[in-house]
Amino acid sequence: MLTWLPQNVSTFGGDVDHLFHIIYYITGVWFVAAELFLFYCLVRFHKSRQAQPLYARGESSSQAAWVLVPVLVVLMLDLGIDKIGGDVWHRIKLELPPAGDQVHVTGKQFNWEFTYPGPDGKFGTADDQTIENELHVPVGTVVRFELSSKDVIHSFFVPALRLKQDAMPGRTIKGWFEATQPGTYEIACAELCGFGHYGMHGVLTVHTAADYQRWVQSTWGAAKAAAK
Amino acid sequence: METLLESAATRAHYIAIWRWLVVLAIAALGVSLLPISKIAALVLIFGIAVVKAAMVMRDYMHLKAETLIIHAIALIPILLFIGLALTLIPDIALRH
Amino acid sequence: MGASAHAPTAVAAVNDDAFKDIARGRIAVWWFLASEIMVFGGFITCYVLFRYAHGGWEDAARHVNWKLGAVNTVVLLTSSLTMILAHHAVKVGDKQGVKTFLGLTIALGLTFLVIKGFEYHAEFAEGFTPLSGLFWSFYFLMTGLHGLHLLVGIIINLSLLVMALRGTIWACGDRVELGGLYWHFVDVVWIFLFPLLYLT
Amino acid sequence: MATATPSEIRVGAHHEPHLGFLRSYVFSVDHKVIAKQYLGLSLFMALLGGAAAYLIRWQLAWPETYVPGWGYVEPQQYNAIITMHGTIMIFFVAMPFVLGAFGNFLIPLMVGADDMAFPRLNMMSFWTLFVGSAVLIASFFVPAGPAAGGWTAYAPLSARPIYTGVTWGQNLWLIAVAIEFASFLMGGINFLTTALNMRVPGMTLWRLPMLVWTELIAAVLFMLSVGPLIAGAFMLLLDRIAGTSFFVPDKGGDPLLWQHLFWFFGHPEVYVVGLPGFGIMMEIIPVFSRKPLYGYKTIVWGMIAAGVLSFVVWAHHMFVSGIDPRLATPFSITTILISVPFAIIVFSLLVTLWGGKIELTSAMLFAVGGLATFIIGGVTGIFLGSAGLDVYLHGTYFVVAHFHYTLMPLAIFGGFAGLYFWFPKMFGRMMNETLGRIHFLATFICFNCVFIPLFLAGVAGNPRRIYEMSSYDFLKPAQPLHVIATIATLGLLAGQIPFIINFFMSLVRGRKAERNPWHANTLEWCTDSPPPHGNFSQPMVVYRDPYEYGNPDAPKDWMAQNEPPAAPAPLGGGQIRRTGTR
Repeated sequence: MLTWLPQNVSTFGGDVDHLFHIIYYITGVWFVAAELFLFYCLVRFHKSRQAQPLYARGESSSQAAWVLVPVLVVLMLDLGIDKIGGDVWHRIKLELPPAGDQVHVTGKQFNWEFTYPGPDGKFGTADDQTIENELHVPVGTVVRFELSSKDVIHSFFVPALRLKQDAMPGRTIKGWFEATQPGTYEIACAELCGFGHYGMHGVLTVHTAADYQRWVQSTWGAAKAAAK
Repeated sequence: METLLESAATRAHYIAIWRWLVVLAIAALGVSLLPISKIAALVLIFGIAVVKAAMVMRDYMHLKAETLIIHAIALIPILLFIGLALTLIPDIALRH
Repeated sequence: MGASAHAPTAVAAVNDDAFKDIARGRIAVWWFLASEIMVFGGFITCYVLFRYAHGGWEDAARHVNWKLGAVNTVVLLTSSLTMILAHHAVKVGDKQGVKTFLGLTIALGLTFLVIKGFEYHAEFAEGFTPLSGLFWSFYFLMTGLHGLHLLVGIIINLSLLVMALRGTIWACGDRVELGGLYWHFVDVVWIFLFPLLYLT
Repeated sequence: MATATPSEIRVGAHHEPHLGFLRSYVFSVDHKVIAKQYLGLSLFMALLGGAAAYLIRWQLAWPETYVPGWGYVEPQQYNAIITMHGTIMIFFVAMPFVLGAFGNFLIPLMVGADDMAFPRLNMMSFWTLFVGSAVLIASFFVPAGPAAGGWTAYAPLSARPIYTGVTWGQNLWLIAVAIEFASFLMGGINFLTTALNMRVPGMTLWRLPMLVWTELIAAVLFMLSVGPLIAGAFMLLLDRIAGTSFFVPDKGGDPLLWQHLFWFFGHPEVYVVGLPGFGIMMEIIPVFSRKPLYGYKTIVWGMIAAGVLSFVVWAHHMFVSGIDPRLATPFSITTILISVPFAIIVFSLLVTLWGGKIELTSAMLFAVGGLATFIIGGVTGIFLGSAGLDVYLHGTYFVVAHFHYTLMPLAIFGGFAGLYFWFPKMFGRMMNETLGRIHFLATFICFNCVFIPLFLAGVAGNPRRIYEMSSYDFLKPAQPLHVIATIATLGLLAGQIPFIINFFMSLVRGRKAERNPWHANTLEWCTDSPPPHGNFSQPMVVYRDPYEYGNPDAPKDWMAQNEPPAAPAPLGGGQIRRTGTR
């Protein structure tokens, strides 16, 4: 199961994968133990091997302990998972590290629009550029995004970043990520948004610093980019 | 069967409750016209509404004579939707 | 309950738990009302949250006719009184009283609906429809559903009145009480709708 | 005090009144006939839901190829099919199956009553559901097709026809679901009143068979959770028909509110469907282990705790939907804590098996098979309940596999177990065990082969509700998983053929059933198979707990609940409690 996780290229993706592993092993042990117990009972206590069943109502406290003690262990493990999972959640969704780069992401049926502030670093100015389905970011930089939607609910999902956030019409939702490896990664829509939902897919390009500069120049022109 | 005397008393009680309900309804109207702060007015108006509703449920719907199970059936949903409303405040009411 | 008559005494005592003393009609009606509380609770929750989120609904709320609303409040409270008096009449065996009070309740219910109709008419004439903004959507939806509930209550009371006139109501004595529970519930809903929609 | 009007004193069997065909079999007020009507309706709707599953799976394994028996699946059609699959399976298969059929059939029999508290209301709730099903089926045939906004009908996709192109399909969907809610609210009144108020002498709450407990808790959860969604459904319908903006942001509405209302209902709903499935397992496993249910009271309290917790976990369906991120933390904690009551239930059932004298009948196979598969559904819930991990797994096939692994073992495995177990009581004939075991093996193996691959696809990041995924490079390795799942689905569907044959053959040709073929204790086995009109030929009195199996002090290895104590000195386990223990 673990090997099916796609490559991780974000700073918090490692935490998500780590959490996945922890829960996988904890629940895996319980799962295997429970199933083994079940199948052992079915074989060992089949009526061909058992003349007189054990009469136990499980009501006295010593008998109830056979259920309640494992349950107590489950409770302890639950609280542990809550703690670790809560920390991961906090890091991804509640902390907003200082931005190195900004982008506005807008979902619409059935495309992603990425609006870049341009060399002046401000939105709402003449040099803003909107590119459909192509997100370009530099590697090793915190990218802050503001997510919104023009029509229905979409969900901005980048598996390689372990990032998912719904784009909700009428709201602007802030988020961030920091990519750790240059390359191209796919962006999907993870919330049913109409008949074109399956085709609503974009590409995240993570550039090295030099590549990113080249991309900026080719997009805004050398003169303007130099002004930055 | 109740005695005639008890019956008259019960009837008088129902009418007394109604009198209170009407008085409270007028009081709520009065509060809405008073020049007091909005919060104070809201608290007073909905306080009065709660009292009225409680009176109707207690005396007209005979909740005061009912057993625990009926109280539970009536009160749990009230608590539940109030809890729902409170939980949704950060998402819906404070979203801007 | 009837079955206990057949039981040996040894087990009769086992059964004295709290639930079996309640007539099943009352459990059923209260259960139904509880689900209604959740429905109206849902509406009120949405309304209150939206109202807080948006502001500016006071301007819209100023256009509803609070005077007619207040009259209607008194009408409905009075109908609750006549309803409970009808129930009381059944309890004490007052045959004329049952008919009178059921009839009064129905008349008051109809009065409420007529006044509400005038209100709607005036509001539509001023150009306020369910599409004139969220406040008006909620206003028409909630008062409309409340009116429908009242209409159902009137129909229930009419059937009770017919039974009273025919004299069959005495064989199934708690029906007026059960109908009354529903009627009072509709009143309670209005007790909250009135300040929510008219007074704030 | 209750005044027992003549109509309320209805003890003992009546002579079957000559009512004519319509009132005996169609508009019958007999809870047993109504239960069979529910059963028939749910099995019929299951055929539709199964056909939808077939189309979905075929399209996913071999995208845009010709689907035998249908043709090509278009993207819009695909969305409509997944929407209807979910709606049908949850609302029109699982609920009528475990609540409608088993609840109606067994609650009165198990508490010793002659019928439901309100027989005519009972009939009405079935026919209301029937109308709901008809409306839902009608929505297939309206112009622009059936609803295509997912079974969750998230606004604004569902709130404006322009977004999906669906017009009356979505309206009828809302109406059908609202009618279904009304039907089960009416049914719930009967469940509650009958279980609380019509128990025979001696049947205290702590002697209720577990199935009655689970149906009771399910009815409570349903009633308490569905109201706000009914309100929401009215608002959504107005958004569609009148053009209001409750859930559309253009004039100030809020799409997130719909999600809250939906999941405030949606999560308890899972337990509404699931708990009765557990109830069936808890009836069957003690019988075929010849052991008492281990820790009766612990389980009841565990189920009540699960019911209470189910009202404070709903936002875990919405971690990444734009809720205030601070809300996610408490909801994540409550969600993971819900594994505690379910651990109580599962462990108790496992320990019940320990030291038993286990007989693997078809019913028992489905019960333990359901338990074994539910464990997978249970543990994968932890993955999704942890908010940090849900950021990645939300909306992927992991979710799809997870909820199929919770609902199918409980509602479908549990339901089949119940059907094999109570078929003799329902229809007076035994089912064929060989066909039953073939049915179990096919269902169990194929079911796991469908959904284990889907877990892997989910881990690979495969979003759900995707018409075809060939345009995604990162999903290329997941494509073979979908092929495996689809082949297994075909096996799963084919595996139901032995059941259908068995069902109809046994109905006509099955061996005549005795009163108590499984040597079980609960009251339904103390009357004829099938029970006569009025259920019991004499008034029932209960003297002991429902799971007195294998008591070494007793003369035989089962002690029916209505069996009086043999000697003046009562037996150890079956002692009468003179005080009403509550």
